Amino acid sequence: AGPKDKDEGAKGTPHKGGTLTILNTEAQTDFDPARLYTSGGGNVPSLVFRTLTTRNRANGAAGSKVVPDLATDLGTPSKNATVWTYTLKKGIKYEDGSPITSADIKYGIERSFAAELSGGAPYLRDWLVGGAGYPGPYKDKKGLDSIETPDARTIVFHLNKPEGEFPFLATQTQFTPVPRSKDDGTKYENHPLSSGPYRVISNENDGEHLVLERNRYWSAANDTQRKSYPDRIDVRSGLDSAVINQRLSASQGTDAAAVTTDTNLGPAELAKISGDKSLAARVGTGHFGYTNYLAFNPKVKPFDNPKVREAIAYAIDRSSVINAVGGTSLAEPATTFLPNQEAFGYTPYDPFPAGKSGNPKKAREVLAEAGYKHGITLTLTHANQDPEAGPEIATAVQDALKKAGITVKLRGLEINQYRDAYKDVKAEPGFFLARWGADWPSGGPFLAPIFDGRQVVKDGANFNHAQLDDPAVNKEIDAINKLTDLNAAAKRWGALDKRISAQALDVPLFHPVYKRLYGKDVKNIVISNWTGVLDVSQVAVK
Amino acid sequence: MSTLTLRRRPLVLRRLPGLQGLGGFLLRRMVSAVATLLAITVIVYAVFYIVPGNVAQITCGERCSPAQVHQVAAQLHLDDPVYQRYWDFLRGIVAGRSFSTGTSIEHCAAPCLGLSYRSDQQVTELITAKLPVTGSLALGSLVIYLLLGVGTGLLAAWRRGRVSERLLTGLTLAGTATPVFVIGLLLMIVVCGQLQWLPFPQYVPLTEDPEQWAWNLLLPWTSLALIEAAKYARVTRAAILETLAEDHVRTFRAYGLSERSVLGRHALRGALAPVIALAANDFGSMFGGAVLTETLFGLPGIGQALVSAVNVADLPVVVGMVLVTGFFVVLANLVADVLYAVADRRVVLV
Amino acid sequence: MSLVEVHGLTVEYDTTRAVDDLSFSLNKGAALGLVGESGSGKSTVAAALLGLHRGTGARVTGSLLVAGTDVQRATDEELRGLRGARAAMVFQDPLSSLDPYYAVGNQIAEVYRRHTRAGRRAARERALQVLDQVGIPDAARRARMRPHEFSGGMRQRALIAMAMACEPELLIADEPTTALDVTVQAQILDLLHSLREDTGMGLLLVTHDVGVAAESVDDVLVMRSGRAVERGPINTVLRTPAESYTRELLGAVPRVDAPTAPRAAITGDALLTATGLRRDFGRGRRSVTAVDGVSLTLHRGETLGIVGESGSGKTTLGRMLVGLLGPTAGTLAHGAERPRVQMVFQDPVASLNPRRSIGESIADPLRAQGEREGARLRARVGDLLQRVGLDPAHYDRYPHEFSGGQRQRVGIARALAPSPDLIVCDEPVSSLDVTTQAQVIALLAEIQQDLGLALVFIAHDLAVVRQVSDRVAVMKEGSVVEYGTVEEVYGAPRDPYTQRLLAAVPTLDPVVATERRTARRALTPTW
Amino acid sequence: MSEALLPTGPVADELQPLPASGGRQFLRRLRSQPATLVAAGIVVLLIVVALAAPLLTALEGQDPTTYHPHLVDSARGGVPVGPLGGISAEHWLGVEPQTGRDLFARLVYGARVSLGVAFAATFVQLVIGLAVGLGAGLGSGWLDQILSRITDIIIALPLMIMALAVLAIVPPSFPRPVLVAVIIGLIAWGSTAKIVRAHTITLKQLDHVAAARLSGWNTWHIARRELLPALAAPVITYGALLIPLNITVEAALSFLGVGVKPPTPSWGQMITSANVWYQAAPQYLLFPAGALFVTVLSMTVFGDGIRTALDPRAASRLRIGTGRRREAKA
Ligand SMILES: Nc1ncnc2c1ncn2[C@@H]1O[C@H](COP(=O)(O)OP(=O)(O)OP(=O)(O)O)[C@@H](O)[C@H]1O
Ligand SMILES: Nc1ncnc2c1ncn2[C@@H]1O[C@H](COP(=O)(O)OP(=O)(O)OP(=O)(O)O)[C@@H](O)[C@H]1O
Ligand SMILES: [Mg+2]
Ligand SMILES: [Mg+2]
Repeated sequence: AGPKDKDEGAKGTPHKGGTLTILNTEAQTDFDPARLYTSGGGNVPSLVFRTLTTRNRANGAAGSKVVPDLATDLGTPSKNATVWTYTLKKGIKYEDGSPITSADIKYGIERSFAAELSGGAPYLRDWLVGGAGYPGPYKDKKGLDSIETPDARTIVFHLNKPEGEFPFLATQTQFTPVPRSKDDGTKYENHPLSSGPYRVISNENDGEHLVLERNRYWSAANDTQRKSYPDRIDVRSGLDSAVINQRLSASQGTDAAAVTTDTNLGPAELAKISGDKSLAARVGTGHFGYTNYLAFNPKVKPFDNPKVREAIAYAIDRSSVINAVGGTSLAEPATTFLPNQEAFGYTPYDPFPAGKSGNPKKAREVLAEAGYKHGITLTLTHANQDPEAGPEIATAVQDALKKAGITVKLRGLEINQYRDAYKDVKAEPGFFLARWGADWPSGGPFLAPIFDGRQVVKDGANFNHAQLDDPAVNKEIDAINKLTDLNAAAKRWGALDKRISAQALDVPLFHPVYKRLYGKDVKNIVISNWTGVLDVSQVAVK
Repeated sequence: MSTLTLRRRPLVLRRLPGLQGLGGFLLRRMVSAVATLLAITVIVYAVFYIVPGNVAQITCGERCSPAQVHQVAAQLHLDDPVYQRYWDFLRGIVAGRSFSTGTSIEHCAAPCLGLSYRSDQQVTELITAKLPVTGSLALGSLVIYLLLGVGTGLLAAWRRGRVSERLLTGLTLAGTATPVFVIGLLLMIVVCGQLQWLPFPQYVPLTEDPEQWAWNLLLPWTSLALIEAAKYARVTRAAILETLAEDHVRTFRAYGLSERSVLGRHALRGALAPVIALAANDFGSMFGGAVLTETLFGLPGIGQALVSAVNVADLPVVVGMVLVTGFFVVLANLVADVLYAVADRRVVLV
Repeated sequence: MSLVEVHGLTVEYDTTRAVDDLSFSLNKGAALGLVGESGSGKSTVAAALLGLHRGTGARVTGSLLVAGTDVQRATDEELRGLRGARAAMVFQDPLSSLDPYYAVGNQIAEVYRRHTRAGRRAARERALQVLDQVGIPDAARRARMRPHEFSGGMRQRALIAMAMACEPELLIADEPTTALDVTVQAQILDLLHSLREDTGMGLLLVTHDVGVAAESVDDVLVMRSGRAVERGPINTVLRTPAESYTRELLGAVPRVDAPTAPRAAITGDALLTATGLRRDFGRGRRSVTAVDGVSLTLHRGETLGIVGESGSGKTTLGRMLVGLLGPTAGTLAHGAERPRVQMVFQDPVASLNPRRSIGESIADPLRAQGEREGARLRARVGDLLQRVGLDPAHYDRYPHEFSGGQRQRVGIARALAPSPDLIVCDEPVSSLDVTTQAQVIALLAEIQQDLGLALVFIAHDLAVVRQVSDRVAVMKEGSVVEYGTVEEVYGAPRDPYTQRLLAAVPTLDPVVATERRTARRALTPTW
Repeated sequence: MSEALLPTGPVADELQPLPASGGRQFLRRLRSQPATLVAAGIVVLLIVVALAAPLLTALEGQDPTTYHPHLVDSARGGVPVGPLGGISAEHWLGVEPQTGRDLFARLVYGARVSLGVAFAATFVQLVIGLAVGLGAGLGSGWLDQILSRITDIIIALPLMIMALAVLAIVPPSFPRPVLVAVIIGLIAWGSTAKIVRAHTITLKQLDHVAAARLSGWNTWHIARRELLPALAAPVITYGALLIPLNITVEAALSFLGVGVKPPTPSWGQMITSANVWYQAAPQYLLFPAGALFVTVLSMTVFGDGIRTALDPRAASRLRIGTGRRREAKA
């Protein structure tokens, strides 16, 4: 049946009301603002938790911008961007009607340091003065001196180094206000106090089934970002991804008003959808700052030889790797480490051109230069069960390198073992599959953890896989961090990326593309480049 | 000896109604069940102790600093020697334990199986939340595959050796030869997606809405049943053929009973014992073994929770759930033995 | 008009012709005895009358008219209408012929409903009625019991009750008393007799025991190797047999009152001495004392007979003597050397591995003794087979291809094979016809002479025990109630139970049999 | 156990071949069942195909691991180009979606792994199950107690979870198919042991076992000569069921990411990944699923046949008193 009126379909006018169903694979575990590790405040979490700043809810590149949320602006830097001051909006309230104060934001940040509430991002620990050794408010009642709350609406952060991107950090849920009187430690996640448009009605089995309903005390007047059309939001998880896509494509009953925040269309489904116009119209496409790459540990032979790394870079067949993850509609070939978005300072380059499907001839030559005329045998470490670092990609790499005379042996590890191995400088494999996603759309959280020499962690989780400690690189990172002009910073991140790439410390493979199906009653689709997926705070189901 | 012995001594008048001595039997079985379960916890502790993976790091999060990881390890007592941790676990079962939520002390009453590393929920609570799901799945599918399996087994025995039997066998075996995630997904695509006869399964508690409960579980039940039925068909068929060779079957043939009642009443009855034993085993293992079905149909049951707990090295949950599934296996076998004695009065519970 | 009209019946199994061109007829209300040696095809004839061979691979030719049905041409449905309704069969082995899972009454009711379209309640009432008719006391309660709760005799009765349920015109009873001791046997035979008088049905009694036939039938048909040897009124055949084979058969029947050849005094040394043997089964409240305080001594070269009613502990005692069962209390001492013991098992079906040829089974103990050479084994086994009256060529046959009596002989051959010091024979001849029985007994005696072995001879046939034993023990409820030499026990029985046993022995003289029956009927049955 | 064992004489116990006549009879009974013969033929064919996988693929001119990116449509999720999933003279059964690897080559190589794993796992299960079941059934009280408790524990441990754990412990260099087979075998023998024990207890009370004891044979000989042949029927029936179960267990382990590792193909793995493709590229699912089905069916029919042929009574017992249709043939 054709559309009955023009309000039908994704393009129709959004209305308030109805229930939005979210069908997910992964449970929304740890629904505690201290424990969540989100980019830009997360999708479902940001319906309940407001933060000092938040991501701009807009389509495409505009969505990569950071905008004020609880705060009146993006913050005032001082002392060379080592001190950041925020003022809260007036009239903001919790779900119980009590006012939100700056002390609550301070407390919310402090409790994220508690061992009981582990899980968040590392930036607060690294940036705040005294953050590294602070055990959280349960053990240390004094609190963090580096966060000041001179009055109920003002909050001041003292950083131990210049950080021009602090407004980005302030989007994370750790910046959600939590009143000390309501804090019940690990139990808080069951009924966290809402500052956003929805409050938690029930949270079954650690986020397996979440029901959210309107928060009466939230007001659109002081929240320009969240639309909150539906009355009720029902998050169901633990579903199989194929089933989620089947349900969304069948789109019957409550599934007509359903979306998913974590499940991509698979290749087989894409193959089917490509022949079905009405279905294809219900697919949202998004880009998230993310790169999948081959990582080297130059401390391990023969990867200490740059020529070997280059040869691999020449030999790689990006189209079969892309096929392995679902073809050109689910991945774009990557030659740069930074994602191909302006916000990251994307600067195109291709130091070791491999073309679409590899340049085995050139690879052989380089390999010969490296002293391996008759080929070489390498071991590629990957995870056994992981769509992004799993055997599918590994075997595609294996097959591509075969043509260049490189025999690849696969070493598949169980996921925990794999993670332990590649993050441990002592056990790090020489050659493995890796990926990096942005904590916010900027080069900083992309390049610093991977190439900053001071971030090589010797006795814990290390992400600087090349263990690169190049004073010039370190210096440039520090310099860019000082900039509060984010556009200027982006350009310099791009340039730094290109400079590092000459060393062939990694081989970028692809940037994933998100293709997500949504139900036939879902309207007002907004997909920003920040998250790459449709924003649940914007959709309407009526 | 805590098992069953079928006495085959003829010419004997035995005035031993099958269920005599049930009390003593249950007591003996209880003791051995406790020992079995204890052994299971030791094995699981030992195995998951050796499994690679830095539990503290996994629990803390990818980008936790070494200092934080140490804090978490201390918090979870991961630095204690393994026997100490096991001892605490045992004590918790008997006497309960206390845990800090950060702001207060939470008491976990006996039998306390500890707290999940991952979600800080009490494992006992977690299990109580998931048990009804798995229980519904196991029970419902048991009924269907017993009916389906025993039915086809009977039919196969009746048509034995003929083309129709081969076809029937082939059909049921097709179920066995297909992994559950294939059958389940295909059924879902066709029945829920294309024909729209049933809703996509979504667990509705029995206490909430019995009708919806059944409708939503129908597909998972059927998928499991299609897979299990073949086994029962085979076992039933074999047992029936075995019984058909016995003298009392000849008696009823010689008294003009039709092949149908000979098979359906007399031969089938003899086949009950192996079917009961098999069903008990399957029913029990369904509690820990329906991983794939639960995953596919998004039923938040024990199996699914177990696998994800294994993936995040959440030892208390793993041990707790294995213990509970083990308990059900043991229980199911016990029930089977009693049923067996009820079904066949000659059996003496020892 | 005749009830059964058999003409030119031939039944062939895979390799054997079990019945060969047999013709006979049976009139309404008459009783025909089918006697003959073991393996002569009696059971096969019985089965053929009901068309039980249909579909089993056996080839049946000739014409069979039973109660108006042409068995050979009838459809399956017609055949089912005949079976149980107009012609009912009581099988050779009563013990396994009832379904262990259902209450006895229900099984009878089921058969009744099958043929009468009676309601559930009516069928149950009929079941109680027939159970009562066959003399099951307290039928209402017993009907709810399962077969294993019945004694052997009661089960046999239950089977007869099932046969009676539809008031058939013909009752086929295949060795209805083989497995029973004499007192119960007498009761069953009396029962058959009175049923026949009361209902006027025809009876085909299959038996190898001429004595049993003498008590119960009007006419007799003597079979041998599938063929009829002689047929006539029972009186005539028994008194003036026309055929030499019949004479042989009759001559071999052991008699309780016949003079026995004086046996040599026991001179051998003590092989085994049992003192206070006791055996309990089960524990706690459910325990059963099968054997209670039995003391006896076995000498080399002697034969100890053990008689007693079913369930009195004979088998249990025997198994303890050979060491298959450990005694709960008491001791079992032996001389300087541990005697080598063997056993002939009561149940010939279970005592042979169904998956091994009988030759292999017999060779087994020889192998255990270290004999490995194939040809020698075969020769030795062939010799043994011949001695027990079987064809050495049957080496490669499987147990199920033999008749009941033949299997029992295989068991004897196996026990003899390793030349043991002691053989416990548990009902070794109970399903053998008299001629074979005589052969086997002679064989045992001969071997006993040759090797000086000791025998324990468990049997319910008092005449046979008398014939072979030096001393006799009479068992009742686990204890030995009478123990002494044959002369003492048979000549002057002291225990009332022994006296009752002796009174129940069937006689070959139909006239005497009738007298005895009337005498017995005066007493209340004591089952 | 109440039955006392007689002292065993000084008897050497050697392996003896099945009497020739018994073997011949077995073959004769086997030959008289055409369905069994067909099934046996298929089983043999499957084994030959698995063994000759390199040869067959060489004949086709393909191998199971080479990618053919040009044979799949990258824009449409990597669905094979061409009719029927890319079936052509070069690719007899078409190619795998996404990778373009040759499906025929993967199918025949997959047979190696799937059949190998299933047979080996079943073998381990049956051997352990028989040993433990016989030991418990025949052993004295305490041995039975110990073995039965161990069996209980094994049954109560969830297979998947233990497999996940154990597979994570063993270093990745250990050959996966062997590991998977051994693990399935080692974890899942419980029900076999229970079945064997129950049968053993019933069987050992039979008089022919007692007779063997009186003959002076030791327990081992009795187990082998008197009990094993009788156990063969249930064990073979169960074993024929275990093989498909084990193939699907391997598939399930693949589903959970701990099965046989890529690029090694296995049927279970192929079916697992083909699952979602059934609409876009049905042949990808149909070929391995069909192969598995044929295997399972022929194994079962074959198992039935062997079981029947092993039992000398079978010929006469199977068809007691059923309709006359059969008689004509007999
Ligand atoms: N199923 C069978 N297959 C092959 N031969 C058989 C079968 N049943 C019986 N026979 C053979 O047929 C012959 C007659 O057997 P039948 O059972 O009728 O004897 P019987 O007279 O009843 O003997 P008994 O008194 O020992 O019971 C025997 O030689 C026996 O070996
Ligand atoms: N394995 C057993 N378990 C329990 N009770 C048994 C067992 N074997 C024998 N009995 C009991 O012991 C008693 C004696 O049995 P036994 O078999 O020795 O009798 P029998 O004299 O040989 O009888 P029959 O003449 O019927 O063979 C019976 O009451 C029987 O119930
Ligand atoms: Mg007979
Ligand atoms: Mg006895």
